[in-house]
Amino acid sequence: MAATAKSLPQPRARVAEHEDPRVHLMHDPRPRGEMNDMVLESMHTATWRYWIATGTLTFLVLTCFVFAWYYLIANGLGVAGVNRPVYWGIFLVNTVFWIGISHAGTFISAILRVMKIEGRRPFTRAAELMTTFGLVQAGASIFMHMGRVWLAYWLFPFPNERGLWPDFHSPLMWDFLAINTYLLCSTMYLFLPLIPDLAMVRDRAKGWQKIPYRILALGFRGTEGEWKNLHTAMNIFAFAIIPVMFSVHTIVSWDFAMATRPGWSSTVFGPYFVIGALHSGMAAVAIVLFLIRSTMKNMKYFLRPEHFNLIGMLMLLVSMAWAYFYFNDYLVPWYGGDKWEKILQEFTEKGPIWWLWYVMLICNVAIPWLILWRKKWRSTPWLLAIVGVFINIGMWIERYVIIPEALTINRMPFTWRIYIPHVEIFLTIGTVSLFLLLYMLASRVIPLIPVWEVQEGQESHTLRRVGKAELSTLTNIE
Amino acid sequence: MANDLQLPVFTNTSEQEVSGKWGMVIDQDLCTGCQACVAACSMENNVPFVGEEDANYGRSMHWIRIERFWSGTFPEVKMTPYQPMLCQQCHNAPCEPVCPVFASVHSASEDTNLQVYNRCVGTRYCANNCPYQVRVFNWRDYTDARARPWLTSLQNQLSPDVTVRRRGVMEKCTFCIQRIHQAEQVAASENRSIADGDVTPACAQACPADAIVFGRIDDPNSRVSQAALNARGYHQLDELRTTPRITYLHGASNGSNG
Amino acid sequence: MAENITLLALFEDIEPAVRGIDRLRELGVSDQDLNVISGVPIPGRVLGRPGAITNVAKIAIAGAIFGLFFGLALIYGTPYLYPLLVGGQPIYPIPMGWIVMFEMTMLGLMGFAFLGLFVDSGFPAYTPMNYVPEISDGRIALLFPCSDDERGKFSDALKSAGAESVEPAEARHL
Amino acid sequence: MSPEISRRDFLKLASVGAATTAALTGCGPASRYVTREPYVKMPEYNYNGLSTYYATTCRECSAGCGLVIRTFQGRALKVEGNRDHPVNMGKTCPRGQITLQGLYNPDRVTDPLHRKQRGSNDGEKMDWDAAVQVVTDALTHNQPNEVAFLLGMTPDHLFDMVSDMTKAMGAPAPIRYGAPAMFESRATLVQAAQTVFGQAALPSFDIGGADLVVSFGANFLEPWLSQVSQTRGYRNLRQGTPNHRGLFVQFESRMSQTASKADEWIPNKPGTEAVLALAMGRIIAEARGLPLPPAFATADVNQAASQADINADDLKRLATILGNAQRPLVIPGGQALAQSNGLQTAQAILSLNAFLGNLGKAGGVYLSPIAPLEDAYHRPASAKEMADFVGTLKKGAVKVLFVHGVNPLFELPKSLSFADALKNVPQVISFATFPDETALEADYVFPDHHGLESWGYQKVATGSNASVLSGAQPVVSPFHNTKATVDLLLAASQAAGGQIASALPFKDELEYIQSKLSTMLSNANGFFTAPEINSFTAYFQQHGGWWSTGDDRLAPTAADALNANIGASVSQFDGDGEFFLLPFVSPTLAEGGANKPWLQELGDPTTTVMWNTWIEMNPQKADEMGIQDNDIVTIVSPFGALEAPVYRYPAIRPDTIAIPFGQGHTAYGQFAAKRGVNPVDLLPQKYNEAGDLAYAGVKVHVQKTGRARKLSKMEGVLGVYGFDAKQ
Repeated sequence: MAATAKSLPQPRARVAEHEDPRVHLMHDPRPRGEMNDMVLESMHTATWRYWIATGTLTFLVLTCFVFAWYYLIANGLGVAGVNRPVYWGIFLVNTVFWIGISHAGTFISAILRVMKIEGRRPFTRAAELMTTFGLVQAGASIFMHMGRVWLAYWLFPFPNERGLWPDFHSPLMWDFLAINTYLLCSTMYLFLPLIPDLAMVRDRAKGWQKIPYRILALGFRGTEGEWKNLHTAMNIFAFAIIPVMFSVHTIVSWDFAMATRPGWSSTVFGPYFVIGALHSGMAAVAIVLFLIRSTMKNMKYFLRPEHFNLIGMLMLLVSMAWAYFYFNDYLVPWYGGDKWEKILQEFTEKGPIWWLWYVMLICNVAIPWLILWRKKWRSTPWLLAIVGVFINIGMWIERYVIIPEALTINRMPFTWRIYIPHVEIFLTIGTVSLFLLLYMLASRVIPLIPVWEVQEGQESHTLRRVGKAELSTLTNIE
Repeated sequence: MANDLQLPVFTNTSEQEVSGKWGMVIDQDLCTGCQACVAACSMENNVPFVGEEDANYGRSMHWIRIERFWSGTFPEVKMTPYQPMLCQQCHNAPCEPVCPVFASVHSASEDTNLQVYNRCVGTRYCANNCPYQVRVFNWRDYTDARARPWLTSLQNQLSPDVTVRRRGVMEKCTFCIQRIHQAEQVAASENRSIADGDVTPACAQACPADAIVFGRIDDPNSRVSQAALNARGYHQLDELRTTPRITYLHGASNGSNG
Repeated sequence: MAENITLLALFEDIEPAVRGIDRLRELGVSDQDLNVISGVPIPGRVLGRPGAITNVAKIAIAGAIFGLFFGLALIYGTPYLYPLLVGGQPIYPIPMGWIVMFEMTMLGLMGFAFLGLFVDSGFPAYTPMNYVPEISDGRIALLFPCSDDERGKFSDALKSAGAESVEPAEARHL
Repeated sequence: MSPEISRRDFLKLASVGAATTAALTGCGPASRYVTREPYVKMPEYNYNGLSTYYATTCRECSAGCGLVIRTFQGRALKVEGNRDHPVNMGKTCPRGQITLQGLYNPDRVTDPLHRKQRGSNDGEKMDWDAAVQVVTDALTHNQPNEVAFLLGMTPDHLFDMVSDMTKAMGAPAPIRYGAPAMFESRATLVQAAQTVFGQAALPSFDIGGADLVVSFGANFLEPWLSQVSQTRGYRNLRQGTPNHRGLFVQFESRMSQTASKADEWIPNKPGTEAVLALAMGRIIAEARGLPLPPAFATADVNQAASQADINADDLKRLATILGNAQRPLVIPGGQALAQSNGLQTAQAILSLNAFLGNLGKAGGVYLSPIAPLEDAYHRPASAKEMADFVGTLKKGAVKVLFVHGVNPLFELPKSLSFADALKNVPQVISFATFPDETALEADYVFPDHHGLESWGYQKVATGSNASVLSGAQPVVSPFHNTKATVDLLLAASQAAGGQIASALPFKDELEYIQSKLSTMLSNANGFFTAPEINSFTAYFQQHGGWWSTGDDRLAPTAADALNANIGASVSQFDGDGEFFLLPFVSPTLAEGGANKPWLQELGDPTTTVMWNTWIEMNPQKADEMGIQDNDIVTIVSPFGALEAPVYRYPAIRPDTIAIPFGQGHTAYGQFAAKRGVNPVDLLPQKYNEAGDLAYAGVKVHVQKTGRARKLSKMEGVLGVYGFDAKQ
């Protein structure tokens, strides 16, 4: 039979170099020694800008963290803004916020490692550092919040002269256990992949600087057995720390969800808080990576726009998930029409500080959705960092809406009062400064790039020519 | 010591309501809002005063407060009956399980709600979780005479039966537990069980309108049990099933034009 | 009889190293005696060697079990020592027991995995060891024992396989 | 007691009665016998670890409530009501509870002072011998008519003693005054009883026995006459008779704490109570088809309703209810009497009671029992009499003025300018326990003990069916170098010699009190009798007083109450402001509570304001004037002006503003000084026929200042007034 030939639609012509292979796999490998030197150089070079920044942060930490906290302890919580009914103030806001920040580190490192997302390799360390440093701030904020912080050790389950053990009925105890577990494990998880890099630095360090690295490198040489053990341990951590990470923020949310309070007693709080944590955490990663890339030497080789693109996609995804959960948390009380829930929603939307609620939605949803949908913008580090700043502001406000604002409304209207923070503001600045300061110091003490992982990745990737295209292939040598 | 494994079972709250020991009935129709109970409570329990600013910021230490609301506008305005609000001594107390250090525990012997000051580390979770908002926190050293020299002479009045609370601990109404224990000791020394009327908390003792009745609710003939049978009786926030030990008697909302 | 020494052969890349390993096998160096040190992990099958065995996983499992029982002791043991009633809740609560047990299990698992790494790799080891810094520059080192008089034979073989240098390894402080 | 009888024997006597009231022991650590010692040497009446309870009488106001003070190792710890006491029957008001903070007040006058310059805080301490000498000289070096005593409403034994003394030396009788008496308009009540019933006595209203109470401005649940007993009456009104809840209607232009408990609150225009009462009488008379009594003849119902700015139907309805009630009771008081026509109002209301036929019946009007040691009720000085007294001071006729228990600089209307009067008095001697404004202007301050450190008795004016002499005794030894004023005066009069010495042959205060009590030995009506004075005193102190067992209230006779035509009309107001000014006594502070921090921190029952003075203003009116909560406004009356923050009070007439009395001290200790304002600065010099001040008889202007000051409130305004309310 006669087939009628029909002219097929021609594809629109496209410029060839846009078809380049996935660059974040770094198909321009450099010799290991060269990469080592680049990383070491980035550690050794401290410009005057660096010293000014470090000095400022140190000053802020001394005043807004150390002194402010001393002032708080010396005079009691009366110098803070907490009152009845807002017994929990910005301290708890900061706690939840920093725990959230700390999540992205593990998330990126562990989940991407488990899923063998190759793009993760250059920035896992920076992210893992965020976990540890963020948890430090979270712990500090909890202790600031306590009325008699000098007795905080009573929360530890240890045999004592009072014959009294902590009460595991209390969500705070679950929280305490979970956060401690998370802090210990994520710190170990940060240390494991660091060992070979420390060994690398050890081999190059001169004079007294050699000593700490000798000690920290534990005599790592790189024998097959050592590598094998390291890999096994890292795999165990990568798989085990993910459920712990989810449990931590779920339990943090239970601190609120277990309470008999309007706005808190909600079953969706667990996943909602986890997503919220990732939301702010991802954004924080973007900010940190931008800072590292733009301030430290040679980092443009390791951290590339494509990495930001990857993170940008995750941010968009998480932002959408957050919106979904928030809507859940909003719709159910609204539909249920419980008296107190309705009053609370009216308070957040029309109360004396109504604007917070709208700022939160704009920062958390509108801005990311407007910017992150486009690859070109996602791949622009500074733009991504700015979006990250907005998201973090939005997420901080979200916690503020959940804690001090929701606490204003209870079932005894005679006690409703607004919360006006005082010394908390300085302590918030203090925690942020300490967080950044720790990064500044770490960036000069340990390699922020896991060189051996990068090299491992480079070795496991080759460019294969398929027809006319050069495609990247992953040879899984692990 | 032997413990029966208390596995979670569905508990019938009505059972617990009668199983309580101490209870109170507050008649809002009689309460004239005169604050005598507040004064008596503060004098009996070494409750400190906090000064104008802190009091206005919701930091006053009243263990019992008298609430009132308005409805309507002039001239059809009404004031809701005065409502003394104090610790309801719930059986299923929401404040208790949330404390990480057992500072807020349930008294097995008195079935009241204890606050152990020297255990408290000040997480303030209990206060958040109290639906009645009757827990007060020592935001500052309100009892420290070094910081507040005027207290040196005022503190001659402190009762030795009641702990003086320091900064950073939570506190609340105790049903005047010191009086309960004293009465129990007296009764024990006379080989008898506590009779109705042996114990009167400071608030009930002072109330000029006698709007507060206190006693054994496990004794159906006691004055408080009888008063609790009143048709006007209700529990605050009963929907939460905290099984409070205080029964309120509705008062007529009063105001202009009936 | 000449005394035994340890030779350290440095290779630029994986391929020559694999050739070197084969030569050594031909020369009768058993896999047990041979030791490969590298700056990046190289799986055994790449080098054509039996994969190294590790006990980290076993130790971690043991830790998990320990953690589980520790959690059980916390949630159901400590109330037995000092039973206190709170909020009409049972003294031995089942649901919240899961939380404590989970956290403690995970802590045990990971904590012991970390310790297992130390135990199994003999960390920390600050004694002098056979090593050259070039390894962390991506070189691959073969460590094997041989008698002094056979040294020339081994070095020639490895050189032909593409070794950069074959030197007697001297133990040094890392 | 006399020293022959030892304390141990004394306790034997005391223990006789101890069976009746187990809690009470005998008389307290009598200040003169017991010195404060380390507790290794414990007084034998005191056991380590055990509390001792002493009965005494509250001195926070003149109602004379019986207290039982729990003392522990020489310190007073807790105030409890005396269960046997017929006035309060074991109950107390907040001021009674917090009287301990007066005892332990850090600002007490600790030593006798000689003030070189009036008004200056510093004075040099003297010893008591010098103090006695000063008083002696003051008594002897001046003509008797140049000596004046100004005493407070408590304690009565001091008043009696001073009366005897002045009589002996031929000096004018002591003047007695207290702001409460002014705000209660006692003179008006007594005068009205005189005109309507023909007996000058303080009416007593049996609230508890009534089944319908209509109160015209009487704040009987607040510091008014006898708060605790009246509150007990309110309880009985509601629940005294089983299955029958008595009703209660309040006519008042502002919803006071009392009105907030009323079933109906009728916000009538101030000064129209008289016409309303008469109109109600007329309605009832017409409803009953009785011949219209002349008293109500002139009343016009609709006009009255329109004058009072209330609904005529409401008036008729309430009058009908009143007419049909079985035990109706109408009470005058508060702002209703504080008008230029206050006396007519009182008369109209008393005659309305007479018309309702409840005189001397349960739930009706009685005359308060005459207290022991009294021939009749002697009311404190009315504001008019005080004005005259101030006039004599101004003329310089008085060379030495003794002041005790009253603080005229704070309690008298500023327009009387008592301060200027003091300038014309060469020597002012104050016996103040606390450094109040008057003590600050005195040349000498010879501090009296605090009430809980003192002997004494109080003649109960009203509040109980029985005739009561409430006994006071020291429950602790004095904490400071103070001296009982009676002792001081007795010592001085002995030193003065002559007439006074022979008239007062007493060694000390207790001997004087016993000399008074001895006249009651023969009285068989008491709930205890005693063969001789010492045991009588013991019982007296153990039980906290003496009272008769019967009902001593007098049934008033309405001879021609209804035939007199009460020319009642709407009252006249000073000033041309748009607001009626309604000062009222702060329910928590009353006149003397401002120096007790816990009283300051008690929320006002209706507004929940603490620690300050507020101005109550109708919210709608405030909106018209653009006034927010906490906005400071200036109130200008023809007699003065003051500034205070506004509380937008939902339950007050738009044409009225109210302001509490009790704050605004310039001295009186750290907790009271420079806190709030004092409404007496605004009060007019205008009296009703009975001589009481028409303190509610002025109209004022209100101006915004643009400034604001946060009022300290117990309530959270967000919950009570909505999210847009200012915190």
